[in-house]
Amino acid sequence: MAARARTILGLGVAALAVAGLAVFALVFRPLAPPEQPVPFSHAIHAGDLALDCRFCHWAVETAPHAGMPDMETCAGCHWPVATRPVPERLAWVRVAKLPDHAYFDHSVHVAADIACASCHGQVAGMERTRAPDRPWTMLFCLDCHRARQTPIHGAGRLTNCHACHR
Amino acid sequence: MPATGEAMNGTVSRRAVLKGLAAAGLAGCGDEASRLSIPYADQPEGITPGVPAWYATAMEFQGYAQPVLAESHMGRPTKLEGNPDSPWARGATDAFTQAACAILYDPQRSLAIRPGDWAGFTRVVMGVPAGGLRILTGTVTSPTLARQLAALTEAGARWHVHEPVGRETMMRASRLAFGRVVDTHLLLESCRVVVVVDDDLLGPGPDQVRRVRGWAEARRHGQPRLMVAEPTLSTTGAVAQDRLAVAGRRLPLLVEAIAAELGLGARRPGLTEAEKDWASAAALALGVNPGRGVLTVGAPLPAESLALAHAVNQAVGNTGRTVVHTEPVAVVPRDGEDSFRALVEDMAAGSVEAVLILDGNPVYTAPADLDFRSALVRVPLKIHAGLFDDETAALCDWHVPLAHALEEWTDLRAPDGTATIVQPLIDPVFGARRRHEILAAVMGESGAEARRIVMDTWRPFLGEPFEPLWRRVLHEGVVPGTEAQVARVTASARRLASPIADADGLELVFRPDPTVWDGRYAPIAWLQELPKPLTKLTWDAVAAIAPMLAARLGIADGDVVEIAAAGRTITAPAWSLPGQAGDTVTLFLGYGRQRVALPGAGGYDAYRLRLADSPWVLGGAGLRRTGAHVELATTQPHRHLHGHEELLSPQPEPAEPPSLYPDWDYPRFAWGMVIDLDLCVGCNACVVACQAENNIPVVGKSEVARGREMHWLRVDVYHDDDGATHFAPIPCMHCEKAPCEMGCPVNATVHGPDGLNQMIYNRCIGTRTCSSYCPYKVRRFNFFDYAAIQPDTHRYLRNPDVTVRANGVMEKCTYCVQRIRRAQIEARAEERPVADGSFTTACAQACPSRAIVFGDLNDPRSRVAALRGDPRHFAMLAHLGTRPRTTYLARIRES
Amino acid sequence: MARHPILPPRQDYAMVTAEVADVAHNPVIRRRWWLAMAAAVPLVVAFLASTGLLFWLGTGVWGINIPVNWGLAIINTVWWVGIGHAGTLISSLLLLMGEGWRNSLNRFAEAMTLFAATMAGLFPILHLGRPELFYWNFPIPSTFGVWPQFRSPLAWDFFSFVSYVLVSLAFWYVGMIPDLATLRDRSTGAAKAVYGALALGWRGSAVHWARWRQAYLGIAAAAFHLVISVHSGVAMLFAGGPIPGWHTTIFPPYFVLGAVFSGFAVVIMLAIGLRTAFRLAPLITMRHLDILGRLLLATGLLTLYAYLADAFHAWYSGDSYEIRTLLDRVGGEYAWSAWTAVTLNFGAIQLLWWRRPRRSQAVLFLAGLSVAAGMWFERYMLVVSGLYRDYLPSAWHTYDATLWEWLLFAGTGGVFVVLFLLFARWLPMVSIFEVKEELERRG
Amino acid sequence: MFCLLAEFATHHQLREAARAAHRDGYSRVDAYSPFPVEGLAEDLGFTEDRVPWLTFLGGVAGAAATLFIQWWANVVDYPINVGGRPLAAWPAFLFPSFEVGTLWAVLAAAIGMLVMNGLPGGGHPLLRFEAFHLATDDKFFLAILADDPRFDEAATRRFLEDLGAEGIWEVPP
Repeated sequence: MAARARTILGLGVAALAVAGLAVFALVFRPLAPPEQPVPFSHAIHAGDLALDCRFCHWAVETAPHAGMPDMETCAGCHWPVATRPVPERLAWVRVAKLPDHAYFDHSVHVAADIACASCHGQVAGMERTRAPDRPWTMLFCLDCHRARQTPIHGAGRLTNCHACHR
Repeated sequence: MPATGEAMNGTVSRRAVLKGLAAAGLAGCGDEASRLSIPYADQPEGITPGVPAWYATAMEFQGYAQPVLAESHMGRPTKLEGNPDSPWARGATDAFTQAACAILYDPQRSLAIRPGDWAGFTRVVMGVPAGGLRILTGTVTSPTLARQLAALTEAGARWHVHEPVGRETMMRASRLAFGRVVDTHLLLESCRVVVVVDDDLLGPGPDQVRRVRGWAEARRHGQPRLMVAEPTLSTTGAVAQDRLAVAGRRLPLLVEAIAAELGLGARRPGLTEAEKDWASAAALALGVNPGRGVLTVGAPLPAESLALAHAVNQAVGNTGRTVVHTEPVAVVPRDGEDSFRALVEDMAAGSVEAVLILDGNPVYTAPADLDFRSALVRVPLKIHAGLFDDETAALCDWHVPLAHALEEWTDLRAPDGTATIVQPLIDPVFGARRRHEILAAVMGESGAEARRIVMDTWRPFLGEPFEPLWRRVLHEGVVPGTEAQVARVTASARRLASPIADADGLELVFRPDPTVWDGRYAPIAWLQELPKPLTKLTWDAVAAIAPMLAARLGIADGDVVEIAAAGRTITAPAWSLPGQAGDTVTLFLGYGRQRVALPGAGGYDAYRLRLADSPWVLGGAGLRRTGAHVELATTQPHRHLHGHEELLSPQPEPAEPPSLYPDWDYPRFAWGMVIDLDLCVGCNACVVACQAENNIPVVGKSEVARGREMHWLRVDVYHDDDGATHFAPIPCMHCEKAPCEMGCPVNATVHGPDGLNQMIYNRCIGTRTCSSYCPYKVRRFNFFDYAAIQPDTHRYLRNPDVTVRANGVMEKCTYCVQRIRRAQIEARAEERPVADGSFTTACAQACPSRAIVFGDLNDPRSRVAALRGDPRHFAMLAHLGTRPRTTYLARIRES
Repeated sequence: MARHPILPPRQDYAMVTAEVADVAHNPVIRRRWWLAMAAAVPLVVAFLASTGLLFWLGTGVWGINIPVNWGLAIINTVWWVGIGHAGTLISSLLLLMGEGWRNSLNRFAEAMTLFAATMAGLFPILHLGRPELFYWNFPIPSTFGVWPQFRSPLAWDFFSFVSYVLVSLAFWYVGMIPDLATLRDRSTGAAKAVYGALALGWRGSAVHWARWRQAYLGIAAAAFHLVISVHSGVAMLFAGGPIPGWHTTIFPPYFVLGAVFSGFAVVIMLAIGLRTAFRLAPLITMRHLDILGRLLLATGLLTLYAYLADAFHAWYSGDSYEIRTLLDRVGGEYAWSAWTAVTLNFGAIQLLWWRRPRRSQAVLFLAGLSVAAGMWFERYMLVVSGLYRDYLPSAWHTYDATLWEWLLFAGTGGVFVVLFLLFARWLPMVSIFEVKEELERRG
Repeated sequence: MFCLLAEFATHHQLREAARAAHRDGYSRVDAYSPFPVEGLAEDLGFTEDRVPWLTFLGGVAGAAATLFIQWWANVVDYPINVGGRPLAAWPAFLFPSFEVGTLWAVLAAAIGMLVMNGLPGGGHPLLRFEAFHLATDDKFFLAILADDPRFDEAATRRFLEDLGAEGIWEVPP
């Protein structure tokens, strides 16, 4: 009978382990690049043409948000497109997302000489834009915030909660 | 069952449904919003994602400008701040102005013109012969509106004015004293003595910001004496050093006594000892301070008394120094004080073919004895234009949704006359119409554009080159050279007020409500839940009676009483208010609305007892208990200090116990706040500013009654044993040795390197230990999903830089950390230090008396650091060793 | 003096075994069991309903507010965990002191402890604004890299509650293994399989017994320390904040005494219930009740001393807020809770100075009931009157529990009873082998 | 055969028998009783005190581990200013350490005892043996295992009879 008990116990543990793995896989699955309204390639623009990120993401040095290029910016180069009527609504599917309770300001990070790629990954190589390989967990942010001498808060590590949460 | 948020008529089930809906809605839209990123087709100038744009404009209060800078996030107005360039506002605002954005997005605003469309409306109004047209407005200071009205009058139409809290008495008094209408401005800042007879100088009103600032400046530089005689406790009475509670009918006698004492051959009336003492003290004070004092008499008194006061001020040499008369800022209608009565009589006589009621609700606010309602229905064509489809709109043939000031193109003048061009931050949200376009349509110029109409007004004034000058006045929000011209007038022979007979029975005293005013703000949940300065009541109006009277009649707070006067009766919840004159009952206007009222709001309709001839005082009233009782929601059930005077004053050394622990050092910044209790007049501007800045939800009457209001900043009011009243704004103290932080098991509230007591909503699991441990009880808890029961439209009102708190988390004042961060980031970008005063918290920014000072204690030159050295400086409950960063300057108590 | 023997004469091992093990098979007892069950199940439904609504809408369904943001939930937690303490105390302390008479009481006392501690552990989780996140109290690595704040009494209580429940479980189970073996060897079929699995193959080997004894004494020693520390921790939850009426060093001993006091009260009630309902009079004798009565009186007097000492501290501190709270407790809005506590706690037990009342089941039961209720009111007084008026008069606000709080409280009572009935039905509610040991010791 | 099983009426007889068997040099002997009999194990030569030590060590380990985790988490890994107090709050850290130490001590004692006793040990030959079931009720048994070097079926049986066993059985494996 004790033998039976042990079998039941074993099965239970096994089931738990499987469930755990499933959850883990769901949380940390590598995000596939989503379908975009226009087959835009960072590989061509940022890679081959070596455009500066700021050429399109114009607000990144001055604003919390990096800013998305308006269609006039696209038309500036794609002149044949410009002759055609420009769609009045172009809805990109975001790949870079932070939870609402985390306040990230691009300008100050750029000012602190943090390369775009250090968070966004090698976008210049992406045919289809996808989320960075490392998920943006709090630990991801802490990697730098623990290390860096911070220009804003002076002494030491920028690990105080109000740095990002309000 | 817990009923929550009647603001959104919630019972639990109702709440739950709402919650469900909201959840669904938010999820759907929220997802959409965060899933997609939609750039502009053509990026407009001056819009940077995540960086608010600021525009200079003005809000409107009783026709007067309240100049502001409006913050706009991606085209959404979210917050207003006083315009620092306006000589009248100097950067401050009152509570109503802080609530303006909430009005803009109010879900009850009328959505559509009815019964037809705009074209149909223009066709109808063009058919009206100008001769038969009457236009009814509130007070008008707008030059453009005046221009249009003049044109219409030219064409034969007649313009009338109705303002429930009107200036008729002042105008009448001005005619008596000077033979014509002038405005009277009090330069409180240069006063040594201010004698007030029933005039709530520092209370809510179109000129509150300037007067409170003046008073505060006077207090800073000296100890001006404020002497008040009034029937019911007002803000002014609360901060007075020498206050006499006396019935309204006795007040004219006091004025005469003062005049007599100062040698103006008035009769010496029979006064009681107390009255005599007060009057002679006042007269003496005025006499020994020639040119440095003010005698001001309020609208409730007869015009003769006001005129007498003009004479007194002139006699003691105040006129021209502390009392300045100017040409009227508000345009005076043809019939002057009797403008409204004239209209009603003509309507009743059937001689009016069409009436256009532009932004007003006379059906609700007209004095009962005029019977406006039945007069109105006799008018063949009735047109109403207003923000809400209200009682008046219901009786009119046409209703046109009116644009909110944030949607308007117009111009307004502040009480000192300086004009502001009102520019829209947003197109009319609910298909509303701008007032100048409506009038233009009446004049047959449909399709005229408000912006053009306003520009046409100013072209001659600004001159050439017009465009750059126009841009400049728009950008600065003030038109230079528009302040009211000083009027050289002298008070002529005086006629004394005919004494009011001592009618037996009680005396009714009418007052505008401190948070919903004359009722125009009754639909606004923010202002309904804003605690009234002296009672801390929310969602309700009471009939205030003297504690002794309450004791004599055995009336408890909340007992419903029946009040009868002049053959009409109303029932109202009673409330005993310290400082109320013995045989008077104070009734507050603004409640008992029939339409667009909020479900939670209680109160009664005081207009039903109001008479046209004596709108402020009414004798011979009766009062009796009905036996009924209603629950009143006050945020401060205990308004007595219970002998704890030490809470509001410095403690004998050593105030603070020694600490076992080494001190933390705050290397870069050490944010702190000092609040001067001597300057606070409890006006609530800070409370609403905080609510607007920090996405603070409204929870509804029953939740407030349960002690669950969410305001991060509260203004405590206390009465002490010697009858004095004290105000004390209480934000989070940001203690350096914070007990709350010790209680949290998950590091959800901790200390920052700049000394902020941080609250991390997304880490909070809701043990509420922090609040249990907080000696100041400044923390607020989301007992329900309050964010989800806010009106859907209020989502546009939210400050994107502040987290919307979830169900079950604690929240509290953060010293507006989002502003601190922005200032630090901007300073970093421009590689300069964060200068003192370059930014401040929402509460400090709004405060008209500048009683709240915020800054960096590490900066020895900062104002806050300087104030910490003041001998009046103290920390509340210092003996607990919490080391608060928010500290106080004690009130100065004379004698 | 003529004492009743702890156990009546002419008992032999087999009879003992039968008396305990065969309870389940007696038809009369079964009927009583089902009646008790029928009474308790509706309360379980109430528990589920009130918990469901709480999770759906939020803590707002309770009457709590600012300042009184702790209400019945915390009161009940302190009350339940207090009750739990007597069980452990009887089992451990008396075992260590070699008090043989405990052997008839310890088993169900431990069960009571276990279930009471479980109920106590439920409330702190239910009362959270976001109960699903309670595990953040535990130092587990996470993607946000933040740890618990170990200075907080709540963190302490989290550890102590977890330890306490697990230790009580271990103590109870280890002590029960030999009896489970007995049941295994007397039963057949499925029951035999289950008892067999639970008995872990126990066969009463001398060496096993020897090691078992070493372990059992070790566990007892540890458990005894928990009795002291756990409720001290609970006391810290209040003493940790700078709140008048809370912030005092006497709280830990004060709480521990009160806890044991209330615990003995419930043990008495259960003992009387068992010996009458389940016919265990031969094993749980009048002598047991007599001893329990004395203990109740003694712990009661100690608690009374704590009350007086607390009041004295408040007065002696000279702190105006402390004194105001003290006066408010005896004369203020919630004075009723204070006076009810004093009356119920120290009124009935005065009868226990005399032997005759101590020998009357009715008197003892009512005394126990009175104390159990009294101690609940004491906690009400401590929590509510501490919070509703602390420092700034502007923040004062009263508190009234809502229907849902009362239902939840009653509900946990129901869950407790159901658990206890299941235990009484399926497990040996008196320690068979320890009674035999006692018999043997007395020859 | 697994063992020879002898039943005795009282624990006094059992102790006699156990001592005798031990004296006789039987090493694979075990005695069974329905309740712990003082000194019975010692009669069989039981002298160990591993369980108490295990309990003690478990407690120390638990306390130490908890103390370390608290210190490391609040001082090393994520130092945060809480209430203006020092990062290392030893008095506070002691409380959880004590609680968890106690828990580990108890678990060590319980689990250690079971493991050393070879429990859970289902399917033991004696448990399958009907007559033995009284061992948990009111009878006392002595078992001499077949794999005992001095085991000799006839001799051992005689030996047990001499000890006054009320019954003797051959227990099959």
